[in-house]
Amino acid sequence: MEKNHVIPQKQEGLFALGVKIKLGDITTEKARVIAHLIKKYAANELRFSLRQNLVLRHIKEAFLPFFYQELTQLGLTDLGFNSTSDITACPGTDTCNLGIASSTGMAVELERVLTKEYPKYLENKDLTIKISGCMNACGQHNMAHIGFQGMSIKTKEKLVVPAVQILLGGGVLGNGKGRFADKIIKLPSKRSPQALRIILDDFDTHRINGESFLDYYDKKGKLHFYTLLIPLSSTTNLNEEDFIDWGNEERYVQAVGVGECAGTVIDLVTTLMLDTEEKISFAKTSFKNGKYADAIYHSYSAFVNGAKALLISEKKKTNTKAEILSQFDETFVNSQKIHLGSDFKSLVYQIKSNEPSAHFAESYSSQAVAFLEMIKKYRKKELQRAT
Amino acid sequence: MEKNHVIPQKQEGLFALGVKIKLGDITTEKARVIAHLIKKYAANELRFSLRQNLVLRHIKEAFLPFFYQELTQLGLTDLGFNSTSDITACPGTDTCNLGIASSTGMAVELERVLTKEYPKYLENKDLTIKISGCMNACGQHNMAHIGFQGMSIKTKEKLVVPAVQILLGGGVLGNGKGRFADKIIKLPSKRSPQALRIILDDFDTHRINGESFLDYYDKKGKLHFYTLLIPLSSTTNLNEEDFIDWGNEERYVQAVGVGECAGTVIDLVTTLMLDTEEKISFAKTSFKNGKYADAIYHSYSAFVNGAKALLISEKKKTNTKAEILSQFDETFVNSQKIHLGSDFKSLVYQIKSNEPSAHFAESYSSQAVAFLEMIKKYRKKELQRAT
Amino acid sequence: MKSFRTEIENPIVEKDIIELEKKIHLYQGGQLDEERFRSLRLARGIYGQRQLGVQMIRIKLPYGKVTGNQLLRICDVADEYSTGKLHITTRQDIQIHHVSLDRTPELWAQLERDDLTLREACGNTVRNVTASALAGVDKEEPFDVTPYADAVFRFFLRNPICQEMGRKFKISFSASDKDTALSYIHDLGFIPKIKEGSRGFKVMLGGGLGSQPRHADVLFEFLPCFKLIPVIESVLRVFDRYGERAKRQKARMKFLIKKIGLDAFITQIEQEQKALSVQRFDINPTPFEKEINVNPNTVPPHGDVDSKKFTLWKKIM
Amino acid sequence: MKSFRTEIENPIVEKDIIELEKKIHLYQGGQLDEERFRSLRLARGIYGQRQLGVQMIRIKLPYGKVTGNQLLRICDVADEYSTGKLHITTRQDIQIHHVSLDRTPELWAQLERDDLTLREACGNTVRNVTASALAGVDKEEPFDVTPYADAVFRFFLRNPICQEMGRKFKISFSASDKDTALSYIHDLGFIPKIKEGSRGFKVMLGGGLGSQPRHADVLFEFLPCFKLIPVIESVLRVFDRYGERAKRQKARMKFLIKKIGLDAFITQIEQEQKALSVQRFDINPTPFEKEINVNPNTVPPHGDVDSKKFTLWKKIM
Repeated sequence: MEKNHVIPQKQEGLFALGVKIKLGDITTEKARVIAHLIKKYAANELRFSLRQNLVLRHIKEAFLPFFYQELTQLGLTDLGFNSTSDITACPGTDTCNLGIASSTGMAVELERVLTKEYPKYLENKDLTIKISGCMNACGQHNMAHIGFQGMSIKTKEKLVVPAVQILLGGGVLGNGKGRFADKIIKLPSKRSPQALRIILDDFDTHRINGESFLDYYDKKGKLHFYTLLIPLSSTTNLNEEDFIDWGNEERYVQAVGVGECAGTVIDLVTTLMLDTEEKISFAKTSFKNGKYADAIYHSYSAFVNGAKALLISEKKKTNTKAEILSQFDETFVNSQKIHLGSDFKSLVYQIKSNEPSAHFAESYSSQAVAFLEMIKKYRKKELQRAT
Repeated sequence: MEKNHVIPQKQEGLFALGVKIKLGDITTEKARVIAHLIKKYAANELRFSLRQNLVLRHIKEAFLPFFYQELTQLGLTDLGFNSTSDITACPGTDTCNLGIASSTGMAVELERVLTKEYPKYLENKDLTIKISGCMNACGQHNMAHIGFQGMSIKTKEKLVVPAVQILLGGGVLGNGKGRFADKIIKLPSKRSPQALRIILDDFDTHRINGESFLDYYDKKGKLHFYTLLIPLSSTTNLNEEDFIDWGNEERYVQAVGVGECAGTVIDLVTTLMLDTEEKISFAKTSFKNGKYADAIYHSYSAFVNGAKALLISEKKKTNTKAEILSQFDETFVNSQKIHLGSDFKSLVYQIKSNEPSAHFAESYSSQAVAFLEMIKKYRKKELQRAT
Repeated sequence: MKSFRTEIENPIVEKDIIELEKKIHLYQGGQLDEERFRSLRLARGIYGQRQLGVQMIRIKLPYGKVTGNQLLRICDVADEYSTGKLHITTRQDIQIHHVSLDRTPELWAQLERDDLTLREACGNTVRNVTASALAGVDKEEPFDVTPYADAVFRFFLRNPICQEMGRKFKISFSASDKDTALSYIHDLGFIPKIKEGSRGFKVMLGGGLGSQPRHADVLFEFLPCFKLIPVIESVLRVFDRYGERAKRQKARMKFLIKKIGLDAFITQIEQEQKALSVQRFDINPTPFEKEINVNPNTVPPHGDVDSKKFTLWKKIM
Repeated sequence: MKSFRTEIENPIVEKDIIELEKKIHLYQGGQLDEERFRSLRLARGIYGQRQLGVQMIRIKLPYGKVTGNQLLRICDVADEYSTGKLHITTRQDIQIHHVSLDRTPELWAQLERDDLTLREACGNTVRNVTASALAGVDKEEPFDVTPYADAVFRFFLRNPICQEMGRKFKISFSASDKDTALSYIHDLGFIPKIKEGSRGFKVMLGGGLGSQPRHADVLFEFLPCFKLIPVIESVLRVFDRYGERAKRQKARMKFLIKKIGLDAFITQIEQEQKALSVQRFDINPTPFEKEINVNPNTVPPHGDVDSKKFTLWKKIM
């Protein structure tokens, strides 16, 4: 019955509305608009669904265009309610102590792949994808047709990579019956989109007269899918990307109770840029108070943090302040991507060859301001090119 | 110079006072008394020492008896300031995220052994004992003459036991020189008192004309001490005690980032006794409100919690409520330690054979009250016998 | 601890909130064992978060239902105490993050003013009672399960038999045989049936996901409605008594059934009959079947709609 | 966030405390990255604790000294915000536990009223400057190191060169050659010396305990007092620039010296001369040498003393 977003009710002439909420996250701003809508036009009631979505009810047919208009303004009329692209994922490493690898980051990526490359799965209600950040299965990965479980693997050189266990063959059969998914193979988690493509392509090409995924899976057997995915599982050909978990910038660290564990997804590059601005304002205040050595040091930190921001967005190593200076020259100045009029290292190391005089403090801080403007422009250009 | 607790100052006629604070923990109540004392009689100043003690200063000789009297009332004139019995220990599993095994619990035990069996070490300022709860050495274990580092070992049967690494041969030599202790051997941590006895007995018996511990250690060499302690290191003859860390009641669980990790030392038995009392008061309230089934269930929980409290203090297994009932009969009723007039199981299981009437609710709760009195008396008798 | 004025009419709820404030104060005074404080706050929906020093709060919404005012109240609380973002869980609760422990009593008091609770959203208690999102409007449903889910939620909230169990306990109601509420992975899953004209449920027992998933067994093909609450009470009493409490990984009811077997478990349930607080519990669905007042009739003005997209979105077979 | 009235005279301190309150508010609103909030609060003595939802607070006491009023203030704060227990650390700080994150600004403001700080007690900053507990009264000391430890503490508190270093930095002053302040396990350890009648220090560099302990090297056999602060500043600048920042286990200065060698490290220090904020810094010990006023002369009445125990306790060789 639930063909798409509008579901006819047993009460003649009334309809229920399915509203897809990505990862179950909705801002209070949008939720308030919906609250007023249901108070006036939908019998003052809505139900949160077991797929982390919204279901409105008791809506007269004449009101459907109005609701569609209102929901579209909230950006809530994406297709795919309860479809394959409506991926269930637990908060994982975002806010849960037990999260080993990011489930929300992976869910966003898989949904992008489905929407761009497999649009017909936006209407497929029979095949579900679910992701959990650890084995406790709050993301229900082991009852999905295609399930992903966050974990980590150690390479031969003892390096830790965010990984995922792929599971297949779970699902609800109805009237109290259901299946649990089988564990198929472990892969570096950055290869999960490729794994999904292989599974869907194989199913779409070899499926006969519309057989269900579960029938196809039982017919082909576990080994068939294991062999399909084996090429992705080797950890000898990892690249830099594989060491960074979905939705993160910095290298993956499995935070296992190491004192205070890390783990939010706030964009580090933007934070560093803000930090650079803050250092420049500190330099100005110190200068005003006649503390020239302090002012110079703040400008020095501004140079270093600004350079670190750009280097991180290029996934470069930034282990020490000294290394940041040479890496910046290597990555941006020698390659003519950014023109400073001199190399970055000598620009910054003026601090070593000048006494902390008012004169030097002033020129050093204006150079820092100019540098910040330059990297802001560079970053804006980069972001436009990328999206 | 620092022979004992009273140290003559370079200022003629004035003395500094060393006050030993066990594990560096002092209540605000005692600290306030000391604050008023120094304001009036000790130049309004004291210094916390690098051995987690107090050092008062600028005290005239005539005031020494007065200070001794005041400090004794605070229980702060135990001998051993800066001696071997003045053991340095980090908070370890009490409040630190990184603590693997309890350092404070072990320090209290080793100090008890020294005070009772090796009193002369209360005046020995040359040999130091230090304990850390993990390898980060906040307890400075690897610069002690005798050091202990908390860790855990897995037995063949994959069971985890709180363990300790013994280190020997560290110490301060003066004028910027010092030594780091060598790792000698790993033992279940409940055997550290025995290890200390073996080391001290060996040193006391074989030491020639007052040679220092470090000279004795260098002369004998690491292997000598390894062979001395080998018998304690086997994990095939562990007893129930070895699975419970110092200062704890429940079996040791190495809390490695398992969601919210555990770790306080508040006495579980007393908490359970308080809990039993609380359940009995809940039963009374429910009865007054005519909720007889609720009242019965609260009395039922009082029986179970009370029994659990006694079983824990006897280190018995309490995995399920049902098991608690049979264990209590086995441990206390069949052995005639406690007389109930019937076995505990049938007393408690009246809940199964009675409808939730007012009559039954009343008799069941008065039996629970009587049971609580009985176990309180039993526990009091036990505690008197133990201390 | 700043004590706030609670304008909560319901004395039981008020007592709950003031007790939470007292226990937080004791805990911060080091006089309350972490273990006990943890079970107390978990039973009041306060869960530790990965980021240190802040908490996740789970708001319990029986069968996922909110009215307009309740949703507005949740938004106010999320803006005031949290990050202005609501997270919908796979069991129809709302979670908000980064909440300060000290302010949780205040937060709870505000939610209660619109009859919203944090009580037993987490911890070893009966968690949210879920139901298919189309319950009450589903063309294929024999009857609306909402009144029955509501009665179960109210009967076991604060019920002493399920406040300190060995582990959490999950109950679901599916609207139809399509079983969208996933009865086969619940401790107790109910599917509505009509037999000789009277209402009842197919009862699934002892299912669960986690690292060792277990398919639920069929306890009853048809259980009449007045038996619903008594059977749930007897299952809870058995689980509370025989469930594992030390080894957390073995503490869910599915492990108990695996250990003693389904038959032995059923015998235990039968032996609980006498002790039950009620032998039958009649649930009256009529308050939930009142006229649906969809006022007003006139559609408010709205911009013109992209017809191609609208049809695709609307696409009713 | 309840904002409290801060009666702090010192505007810099007041700004610090209000900024902490702002950052806590941002963090609880999910607008501040956990990593950055962590380094901010660590630099203000607020450390995560094993028990969830509560913090450990470290109060920084330079060379371990407190006056009567300061100790009374610490006790008031420990009763009001913590468990009424003080923990003395092996680096002469006081730690209190189970503190609520929200109340840390208030707590700090109260401490500052008796000139006590939480500033840079934890985090990648210059930690407490320690000194032997007998400094100033030790028969064997060449001179009292207290004024020098105090000057170092004040000069580097809030100094921009050591607010965001790669790792913590520990400085100690021993009273005499007995080296009870353990200079050989400090980043910089000072031992007082007199040479041709003028005061100076033996300087130990790059020591440390932890899982890979390192014995400090001798940087100077004798460094005149007016050079103390400039040398420390140059060492901090070199550590801040070349110290490892990603791999925490390799970030202490001892690893940097192991990597580039002592000579290269010394060359770097020399190259910093020009950039230093001061070329010489004269420290005036006289304010610390005022008359010791031990009033009154009359001993207050007290119970009679158990002479045997008293003598044992008193036993002066």
